[in-house]
Amino acid sequence: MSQHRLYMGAPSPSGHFGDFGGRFVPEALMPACLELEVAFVDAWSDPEFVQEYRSVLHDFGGRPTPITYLARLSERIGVEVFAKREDLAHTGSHKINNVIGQTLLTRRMGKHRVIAETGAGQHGVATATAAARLGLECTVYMGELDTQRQALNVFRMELLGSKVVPVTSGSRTLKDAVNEAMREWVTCVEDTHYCLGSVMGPHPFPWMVREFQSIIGHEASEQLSERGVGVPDLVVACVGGGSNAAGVFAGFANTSARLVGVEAAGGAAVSNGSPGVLHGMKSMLIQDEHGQIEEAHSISAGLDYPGIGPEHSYLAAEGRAQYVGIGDEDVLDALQLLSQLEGIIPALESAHAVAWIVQEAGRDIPRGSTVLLNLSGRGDKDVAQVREILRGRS
Amino acid sequence: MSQHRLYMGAPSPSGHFGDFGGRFVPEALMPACLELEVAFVDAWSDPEFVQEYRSVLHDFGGRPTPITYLARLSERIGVEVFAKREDLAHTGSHKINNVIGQTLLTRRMGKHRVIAETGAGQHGVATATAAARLGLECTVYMGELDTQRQALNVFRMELLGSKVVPVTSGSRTLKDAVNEAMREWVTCVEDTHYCLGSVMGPHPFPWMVREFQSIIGHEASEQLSERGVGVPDLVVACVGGGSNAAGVFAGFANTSARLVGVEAAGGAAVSNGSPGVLHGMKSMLIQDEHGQIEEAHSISAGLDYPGIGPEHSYLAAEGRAQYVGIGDEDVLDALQLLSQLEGIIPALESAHAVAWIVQEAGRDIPRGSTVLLNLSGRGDKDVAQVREILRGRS
Amino acid sequence: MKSLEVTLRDLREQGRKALVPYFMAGATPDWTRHVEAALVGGADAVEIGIPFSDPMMDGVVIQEAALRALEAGTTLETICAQLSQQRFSAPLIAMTYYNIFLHFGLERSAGRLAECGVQGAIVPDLTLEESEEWRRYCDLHDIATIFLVAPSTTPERFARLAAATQGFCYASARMAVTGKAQGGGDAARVVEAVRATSDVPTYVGIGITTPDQAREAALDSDGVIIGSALVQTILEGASPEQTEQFIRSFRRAIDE
Amino acid sequence: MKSLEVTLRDLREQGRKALVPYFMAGATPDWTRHVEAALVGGADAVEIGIPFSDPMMDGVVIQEAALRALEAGTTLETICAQLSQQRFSAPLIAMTYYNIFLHFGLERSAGRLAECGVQGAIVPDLTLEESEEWRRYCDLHDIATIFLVAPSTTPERFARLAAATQGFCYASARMAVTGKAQGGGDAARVVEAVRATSDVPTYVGIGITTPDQAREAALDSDGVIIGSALVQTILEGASPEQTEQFIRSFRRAIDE
Ligand SMILES: Cc1ncc(COP(=O)(O)O)c(C=O)c1O
Ligand SMILES: Cc1ncc(COP(=O)(O)O)c(C=O)c1O
Repeated sequence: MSQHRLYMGAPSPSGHFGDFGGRFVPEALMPACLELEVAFVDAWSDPEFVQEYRSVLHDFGGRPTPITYLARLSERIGVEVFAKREDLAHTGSHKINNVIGQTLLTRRMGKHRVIAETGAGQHGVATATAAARLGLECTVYMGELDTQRQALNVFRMELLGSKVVPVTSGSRTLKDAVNEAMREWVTCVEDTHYCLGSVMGPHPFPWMVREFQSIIGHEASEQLSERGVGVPDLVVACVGGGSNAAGVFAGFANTSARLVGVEAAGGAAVSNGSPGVLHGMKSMLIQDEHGQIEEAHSISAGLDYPGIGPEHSYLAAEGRAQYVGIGDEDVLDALQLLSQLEGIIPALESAHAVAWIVQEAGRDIPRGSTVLLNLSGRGDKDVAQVREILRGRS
Repeated sequence: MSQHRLYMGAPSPSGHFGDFGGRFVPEALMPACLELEVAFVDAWSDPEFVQEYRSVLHDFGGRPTPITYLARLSERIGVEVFAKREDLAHTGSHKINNVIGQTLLTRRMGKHRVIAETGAGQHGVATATAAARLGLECTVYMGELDTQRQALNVFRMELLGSKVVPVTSGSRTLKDAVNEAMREWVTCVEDTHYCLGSVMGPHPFPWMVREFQSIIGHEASEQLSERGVGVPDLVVACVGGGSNAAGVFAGFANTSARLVGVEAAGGAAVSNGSPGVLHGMKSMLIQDEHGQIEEAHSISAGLDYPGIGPEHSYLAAEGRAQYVGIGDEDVLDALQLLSQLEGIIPALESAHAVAWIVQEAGRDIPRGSTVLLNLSGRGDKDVAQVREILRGRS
Repeated sequence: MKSLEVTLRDLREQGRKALVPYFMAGATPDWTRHVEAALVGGADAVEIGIPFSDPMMDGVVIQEAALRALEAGTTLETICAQLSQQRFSAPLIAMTYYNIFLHFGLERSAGRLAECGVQGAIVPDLTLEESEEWRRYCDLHDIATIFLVAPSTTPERFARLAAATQGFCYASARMAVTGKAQGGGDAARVVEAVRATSDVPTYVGIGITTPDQAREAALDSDGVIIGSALVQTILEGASPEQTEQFIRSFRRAIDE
Repeated sequence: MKSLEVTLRDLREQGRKALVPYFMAGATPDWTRHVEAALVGGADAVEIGIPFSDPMMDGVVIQEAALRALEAGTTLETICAQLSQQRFSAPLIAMTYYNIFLHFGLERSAGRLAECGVQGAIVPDLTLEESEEWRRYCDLHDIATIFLVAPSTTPERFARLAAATQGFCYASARMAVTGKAQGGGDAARVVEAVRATSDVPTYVGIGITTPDQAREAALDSDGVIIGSALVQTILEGASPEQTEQFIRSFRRAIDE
């Protein structure tokens, strides 16, 4: 594949990736976004900050995460699959990479408090974790429905010293938790940083979160080289907001690797959505004919988001990355398959990527290809839910 | 501290550590124990095997696990605490080190099946995981009471392709699961390896499991050196059967470091027990005046064991290591403290070690000492239980 | 200069403080009657909220109103259709989130709004930086694009926003989303900051709940915007007559 | 040579196959009457199980019997006290796990057992390698230490175990813990392996459930041990008379 354009560099000064991105926030938040942009640019070019970010992720976060060759799965499907093991990072997913970056930045900006939104609780737990470590105050907004469905994660955050606020507006899920966190941010932006959980929101969040997550792709690229695998034929990751995908893609955006983002079929913003503005960004969204945002539906709470990060919308528009949807049934099968063949119970989110690889091996993925699978998280959080579903069947 | 004796080498040819250890098994199992000993000695001196063991733990198990300096805890208690992060190992605890070793050995011995006992399910899940990876059949024996208390772990093992057999004899907990696994092993020893979960049982298990776990201590020793900390003043680990403690102690047994094993007060085999024979070994046991084994009682299922590995009994008798007991209340406090100060929710087992350090800082542990804490596992498995307990109070 | 601004500047020159109530279109079936009642009661212009599923700048009251409107099938088109059926005696200002216009088509939105008598638009999530295209179409259809400033706005932004806003400058009294609140917030300081750089009429909004608050806000500014406090009475079942009374009580307060 | 072995070799010389039933001491209050009844029914020696909390070599039946005995307060001492109150017409053999003796004291255990007429001891979890001290005390008190061999035993171990065992060699018929089973298992092969290296009497046990199985096992060996099948009838409420009948049915089968 010949390429003339370089991908996944900085967005335009106004935070655009092609037609997408930008800043669509109340004026009250603009100064904070601008301050954050300046602070991030400054920190990210400060070797001391970068070094601290790296060493916290190393000493505390468990990085580098390994690459595991999935021998039995590969044999079964005729494609060589290597898994980047974000499930082994502290708190059980890639979310820690981002929150370590943002909490360090919070301290650097002289703020002593963070707020965050969370769906199932992964990003909330990660934020609460990073905040505890630095002694920052932390409040997490979580849809009321989700606080009930994920009561244990609420307790985890509380154990970590955070306050969890149930959000009762709208659909009482992730989308509304973001709205509520934004609303709250307006009231406390002076001393509080909004620690957004994915490559979404207003500039500089999509870029900043991608940069903090790009450690996944850079590590993976180096690790695959060391193993003599070199550049894989495909890089596959699940996509909710798109942070783990952006993180791993960042290591391969300017190589010959095909990039594939796997969305939940019930929340496939790229495949089934249209351009729109939500949560501070312009991107592909699931919305009705009048521009009202629709609720996403997925077995995995982490993909239950009607949008996608703006850079993904751009990569899709450019044809540099491809986005596909996978349904709940295939996800359950993939979760079981990976567990039984490899001894890794993936998060339901990550199982979407597995499912697509299994489905397309020998079809869209030629036999013998090498595939880098970003295993974004572990399934421990999901086993109770999966158990109920599988029980309901038998 | 001057020392003349070398600790934590191989046991005597008959498997004794001083007065402890040995082999107390039905004759039907003796050939298997002998075969295992030969196989282990052979494998462990084969660089290829050792290399495979290491690389599986690296690529699949997430090793090396980091050392985290617990800055806020250290400041709070006036003692420098470094945590060895076994909670970041695959499946959430040090148990993976042992099962990777034993399953590789199983394959090398030409056996195609493993059985294991489990209490709360940690070792069971780890064994099921390692077995899945190698395509070994796996059956896990688990006290019926525990299968009810830890239904999710039962499901995890099943997801991983293992069979879980509820044990209805005796107290229907861990002790009985070991008995049952031993009984079952008698019937299938030909093609089945018994993958014991701690440094207990008949020779060569205590030695072999310690060797497979000693990677913890060797890594930690090297990591502390690299950081310029050198040999810590104390090495502290919780003790159920004693495998994580043995693993970390192994890196420091012949240094000046004080070694402290923290037992659950309700199952403190060294402090409250007496020598006896159980589960194939001679060691310190909790037993009544007639030699009937008593049930241990602890908030943490993983320490709910009435015995301790024989090498620990020996180290205690020699005065090389010290064993202390910590009660449930202090454990709960320590779990909350570490969560809030450091963003690490420890396993209830590991929280015993934290609790002892917090309790003795400035007392038995002089101010300013450096302490290596072996954080044997993560607390995710325990949050539901802790939540119930804390709720019951408020 | 847009028609709206001409009207509002006239108002100021007449020494009249502007009273601008907010209504969520479609929240009740008789919403247009409430608009009329407000005009009878003394409103100088009216904000017409177009419901959006994710109103990031709104508190619970307006969220609830939007939800009811959406459940009743309200869309930009149904609103425009209703507005077209009558002429109002004061300027209408549309208020909604950017996605609504983007989805309807920016040019088409501006045109359709103008057709039914709307003279201004407030899009709280459309930043100055992202607004160029929208403003172009608004210009074509004589729709004033009204920007907000907030207590957190920096001096440099105050200048740019005050220069860009048309009709009036919307001064947020406090760091908060729409909703009921107490006291005057930072209104005086925010208005002063605008005035330091521009002579555009400057109205205070966000959290003005009582006539007393309105009186105080009007002292320092050119007008006040009443949102949640009014919408709440309507959600609670107020009749158009009660709305008229409500507005009248604010009118009296600011005219004192 | 220990008294027990003298007796059992005599038996063999008389051409009589030994019948050795197992009882869990204390499992029922009248357990000694069952022992007597078995002797009347034709038993040549009796194994007296001493309950242990963690009977690793026992299946569900004997586990249950041990549990009942322990719940009734049975200890090594209560058993010895009861045994001391009478003399039995055939040798008694204690069977339990090593921890019981270790805890009571090895020397004291051997002495106490001998005092109440016990002539042998089977300790299934005491391997030959670990048995030296125990054997020393047994020697002092004329207690035969009986070892088991199993289908998995290697030729080299067969030789050593057969040489070390006293009284008889306990040949496990199958790879299993105590319990009921079907068929003859590997008994013939195991007995042959012992005989290839020693002329010690060799009895077959583990899983002998029916008189037919006993007959078959006795054909190849010098005697049979009946455990779980018998214990189960007692747990189910069998009277001493029924135990006598039970033993008699096995006696008849092996005497055929
Ligand atoms: C394990 C895991 N993977 C993926 C996601 C989706 O987020 P993103 O697309 O930002 O990686 C989540 C979100 O919670 C998650 O927990
Ligand atoms: C996290 C953790 N720590 C410690 C233990 C105790 O085992 P050991 O003493 O063998 O390390 C367990 C056992 O399940 C465990 O899960």
